[in-house]
Amino acid sequence: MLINVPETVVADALRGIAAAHPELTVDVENRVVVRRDAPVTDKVGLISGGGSGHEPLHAGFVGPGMLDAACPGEVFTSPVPDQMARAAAAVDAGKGVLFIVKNYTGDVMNFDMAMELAEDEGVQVAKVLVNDDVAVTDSLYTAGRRGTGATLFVEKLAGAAAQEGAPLERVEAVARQVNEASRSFGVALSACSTPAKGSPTFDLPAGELELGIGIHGEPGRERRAMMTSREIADFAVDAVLEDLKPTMPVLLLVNGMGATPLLELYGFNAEVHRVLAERKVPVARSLVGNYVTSLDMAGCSVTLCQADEELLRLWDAPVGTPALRWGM
Amino acid sequence: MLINVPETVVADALRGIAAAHPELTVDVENRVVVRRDAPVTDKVGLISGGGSGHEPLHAGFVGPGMLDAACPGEVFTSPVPDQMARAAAAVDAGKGVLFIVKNYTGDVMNFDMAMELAEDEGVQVAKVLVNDDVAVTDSLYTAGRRGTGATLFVEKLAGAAAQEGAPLERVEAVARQVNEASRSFGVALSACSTPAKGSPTFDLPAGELELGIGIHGEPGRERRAMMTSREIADFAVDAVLEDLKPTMPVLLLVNGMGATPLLELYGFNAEVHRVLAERKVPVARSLVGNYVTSLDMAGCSVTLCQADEELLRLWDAPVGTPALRWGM
Amino acid sequence: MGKERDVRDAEFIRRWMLAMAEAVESEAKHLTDLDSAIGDADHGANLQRGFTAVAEALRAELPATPGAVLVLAGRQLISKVGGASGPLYGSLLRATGKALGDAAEADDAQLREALQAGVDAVVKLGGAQPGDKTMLDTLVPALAALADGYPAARAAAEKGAKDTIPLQARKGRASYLGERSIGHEDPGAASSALLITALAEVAADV
Amino acid sequence: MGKERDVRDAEFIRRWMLAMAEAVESEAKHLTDLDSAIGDADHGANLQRGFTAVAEALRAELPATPGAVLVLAGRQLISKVGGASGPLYGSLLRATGKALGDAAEADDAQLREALQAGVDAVVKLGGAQPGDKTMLDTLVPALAALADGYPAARAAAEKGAKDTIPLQARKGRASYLGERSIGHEDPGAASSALLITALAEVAADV
Ligand SMILES: Nc1ncnc2c1ncn2[C@@H]1O[C@H](COP(=O)(O)OP(=O)(O)O)[C@@H](O)[C@H]1O
Ligand SMILES: Nc1ncnc2c1ncn2[C@@H]1O[C@H](COP(=O)(O)OP(=O)(O)O)[C@@H](O)[C@H]1O
Ligand SMILES: [Mg+2]
Ligand SMILES: [Mg+2]
Ligand SMILES: [Mg+2]
Ligand SMILES: [Mg+2]
Repeated sequence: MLINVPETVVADALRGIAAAHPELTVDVENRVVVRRDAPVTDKVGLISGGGSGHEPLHAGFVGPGMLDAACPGEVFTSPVPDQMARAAAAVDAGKGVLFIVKNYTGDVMNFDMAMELAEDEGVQVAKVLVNDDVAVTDSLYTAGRRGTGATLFVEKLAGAAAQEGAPLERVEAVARQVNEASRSFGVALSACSTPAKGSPTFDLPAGELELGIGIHGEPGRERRAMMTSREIADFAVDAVLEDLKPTMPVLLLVNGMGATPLLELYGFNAEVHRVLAERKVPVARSLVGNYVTSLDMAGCSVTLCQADEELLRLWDAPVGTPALRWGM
Repeated sequence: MLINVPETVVADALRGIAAAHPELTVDVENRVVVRRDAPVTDKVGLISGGGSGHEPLHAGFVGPGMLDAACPGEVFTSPVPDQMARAAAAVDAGKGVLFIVKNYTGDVMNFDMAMELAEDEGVQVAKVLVNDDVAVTDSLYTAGRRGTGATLFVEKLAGAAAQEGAPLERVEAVARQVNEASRSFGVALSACSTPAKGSPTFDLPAGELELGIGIHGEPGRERRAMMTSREIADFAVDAVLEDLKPTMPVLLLVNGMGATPLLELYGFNAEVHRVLAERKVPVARSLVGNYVTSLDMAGCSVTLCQADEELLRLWDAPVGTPALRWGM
Repeated sequence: MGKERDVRDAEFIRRWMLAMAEAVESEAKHLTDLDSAIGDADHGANLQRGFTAVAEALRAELPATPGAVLVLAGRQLISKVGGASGPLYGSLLRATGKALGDAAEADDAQLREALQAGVDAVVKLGGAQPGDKTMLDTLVPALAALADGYPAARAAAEKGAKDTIPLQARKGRASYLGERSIGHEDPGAASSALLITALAEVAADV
Repeated sequence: MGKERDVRDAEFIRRWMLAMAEAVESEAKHLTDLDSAIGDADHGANLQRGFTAVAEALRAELPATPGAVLVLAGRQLISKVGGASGPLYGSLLRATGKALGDAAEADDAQLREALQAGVDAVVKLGGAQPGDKTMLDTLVPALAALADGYPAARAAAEKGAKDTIPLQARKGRASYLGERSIGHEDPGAASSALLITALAEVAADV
């Protein structure tokens, strides 16, 4: 691994983010990354966070038109409440803040505690859970669906609404709408290695793959013999479409898990477009790349978001962050 | 691997690029990726190309302010002359075209043949070789230094000059200046696997690394026991500075080879900035990410480019490509 | 050696916390490996970070009462650990501490009652029940056995942790695996056994 | 069977190219493995793509003269292979073909001379010399031995390829490895041995 010692991986990365992106204020000690111009007058503050290891999520999405702050935890470990409370204080311009929380037990509990802390300080806080992963059944027998690729859509679209000056209820409503309109499915061709463990988090023999993986190196729901890009696209898209029955064009995210070459990911994108065309689902916009990753896991995920005209407009709105940038 | 069959990897990727980027015209059969608005009136055309497997290089750099066309070869195999000749015909607006060629025997020969073909068709062609890799001695006993990370700088800066309407000689001069002002050094923490071979191109035991690697899965000049991020930064930066003695601020590219998590790459970026500060080399601009990759190789490279005010101005000029975008 | 009396002071709780910090230190890799099989391979590192902070805080300053020691430890966990285990263990200790109030000492019956309040806080925060393959599968039987003394609690804790192996997880990250979570010991149940063991050892050592 | 006369027509050259295509097909993995050790693991796939195209073209249409067959084969390689081997093998065949002119047949002396022109084209294009650990280390000794007949050329080619093992590469991608290129057979030298072997077999088969 390209690290010093496991203990300093997150702090080292934050120093590197600070060096690379002067437009961000990085509090390395307290682990908060904030737009340099925060708090932005008359704007709802958007805060997200979660375990590290999913980069560019979330710090790479801080900037005009998207997040105001990101709170990175240890690798695959949700951040602590103090981080989000500090971020809330830093970005609140009096219009309140929205917490965008991926639905994991740890994230939910830590953000909830942060909400109490921030509200004690007089900041108005709303919270939206992202839970788009169809590989997990949302039932009494699970912690509920995981938050994965849709986080990007929620952050971008709610971010655009906030940038336009929408009030907290509206920004929250957009975030909720986007989450409800989004579903994902992921596939691993290899496990990832966390710095703390130093070796793959599970054994996946060459020639096999895991279907229905999350973004924390956990194995999926099912192991199978290796499939072609075409077969994987069929499987992943159909898994998503079984849950989401789009009645309008979709935003498409074809996401790499970290170690899949962009060459392969583009090839996979072609197959995803093919199967969507076969299923008569028009693609309004698409994004291909490593956006919501799982360290050095090889694999990919597909996220669809049903988008009405308003969401498409918000998608096209300018965004200026390290990892997503257009119109500025 | 996330592929169908090795034989269709490049064509599949091109179909995926076409689906993802409507602003590009992709000729899948002939393997040429062109700005949709080409030829751009009164603009020198910029064409690059090379083996596939280095994505986003080069197709990801096609767009306003950078390349007019990219010619992807098979994986790690330089393209054939017909591709560049076709690209030249597609982008020439009468002001001539510049071929940006990474210095590999195959690339040089194929581009040279293309030059003859294009000139036969009446297109004025200039050529600039990129050869920035200090791990290879430029001597009678080698094929000369390899072209690696500096390609991004050459394409961006010459692309900005062309976009401003500079004539061919000026665009060529900028490209040449950038190449001469740039040096790189790369390190592998794992080998990569090509689709044709299906397994790692060389054996690199865990706990060892290769110093001085290229971007084609070839082993490096030297194998050593694993080093820390800090030690690798010292080694790589010093290797570059031994060759390049910057007398002005530098552009810095901290580049991932494909499978190194962005989390680790940012941490490495912090170390690179540290050692540059220790060596009293000011960093004017920096870029961190997977830009000039080697499939799923883990590792990184450092590229420095001495930049005068004019080059910095060209760097800051708007660019609108799939992989590099700002100001538009 | 040997138990002289069953009254516990702040120093006793500190010794418990330091013993837990040591146990976590030496078992960190094992906990991470357990979490690697059905979770995300961070449980050992999480608790190590947390209990190292607890130990440091308690070496720097010893609050006057057992309750205050536990509240301080709980706060440290909440603000240093993150993940699921940070808030859960943090709440466990904080609620236990709060239940002890500001008495300078507690007898074992009081401590047991306070621990019950702590476990209730875990249930309330995480919404899990025994049988869901979580730390509760250790804590609940251990507390029930505590009425019979520390060694009994320790034995029940260790059994509780092992008994999670055949269970299918219904809470936390392991629940994503569905049936594939069966056949592995829950990392939080294993670390809870360390916590109860540390308590039993410190109690035996008074 | 056996050699009847030493005059070679278009059909002979086509058979040579088809034999080479077959040899490349069955040796592709081996060539790629050789290239993996000191290059970029594509030599087998490159030549497979190229000679498959050559074979297809020659199955579709047989030009009238041996020279034209080789020019066509060379053009196919140039426009299908890429890499270093595409232009080099392409030029080898094209220059050989051009040297044969538009005679309907060539005798072995003429073919040998033409091949010399082909090898010269490789030297001119790539700037390598024997000893640099390239295809020339096969082609040059093979051509020298060809005066003694096809079997001698084949033996020289096979020896030439193996003799690249102790050499340090000075041209092409393997040169980047410096001393680490020593101890491996050059993939281009190996494929050139296939080319000469195919020629010898076809000649033996006339
Ligand atoms: N809802 C819950 N209630 C009680 N304990 C839980 C719950 N969710 C998870 N746990 C415990 O937390 C442990 C995992 O802790 P840890 O690995 O540190 O956090 P994370 O799951 O966020 O990575 C599990 O093994 C389980 O014992
Ligand atoms: N300058 C040169 N002159 C002659 N032969 C060369 C030269 N450079 C490379 N070669 C030959 O080409 C072979 C490599 O071909 P190939 O792998 O197809 O291309 P690439 O090196 O572009 O990947 C080498 O093994 C060598 O024999
Ligand atoms: Mg975790
Ligand atoms: Mg090659
Ligand atoms: Mg965990
Ligand atoms: Mg090669």
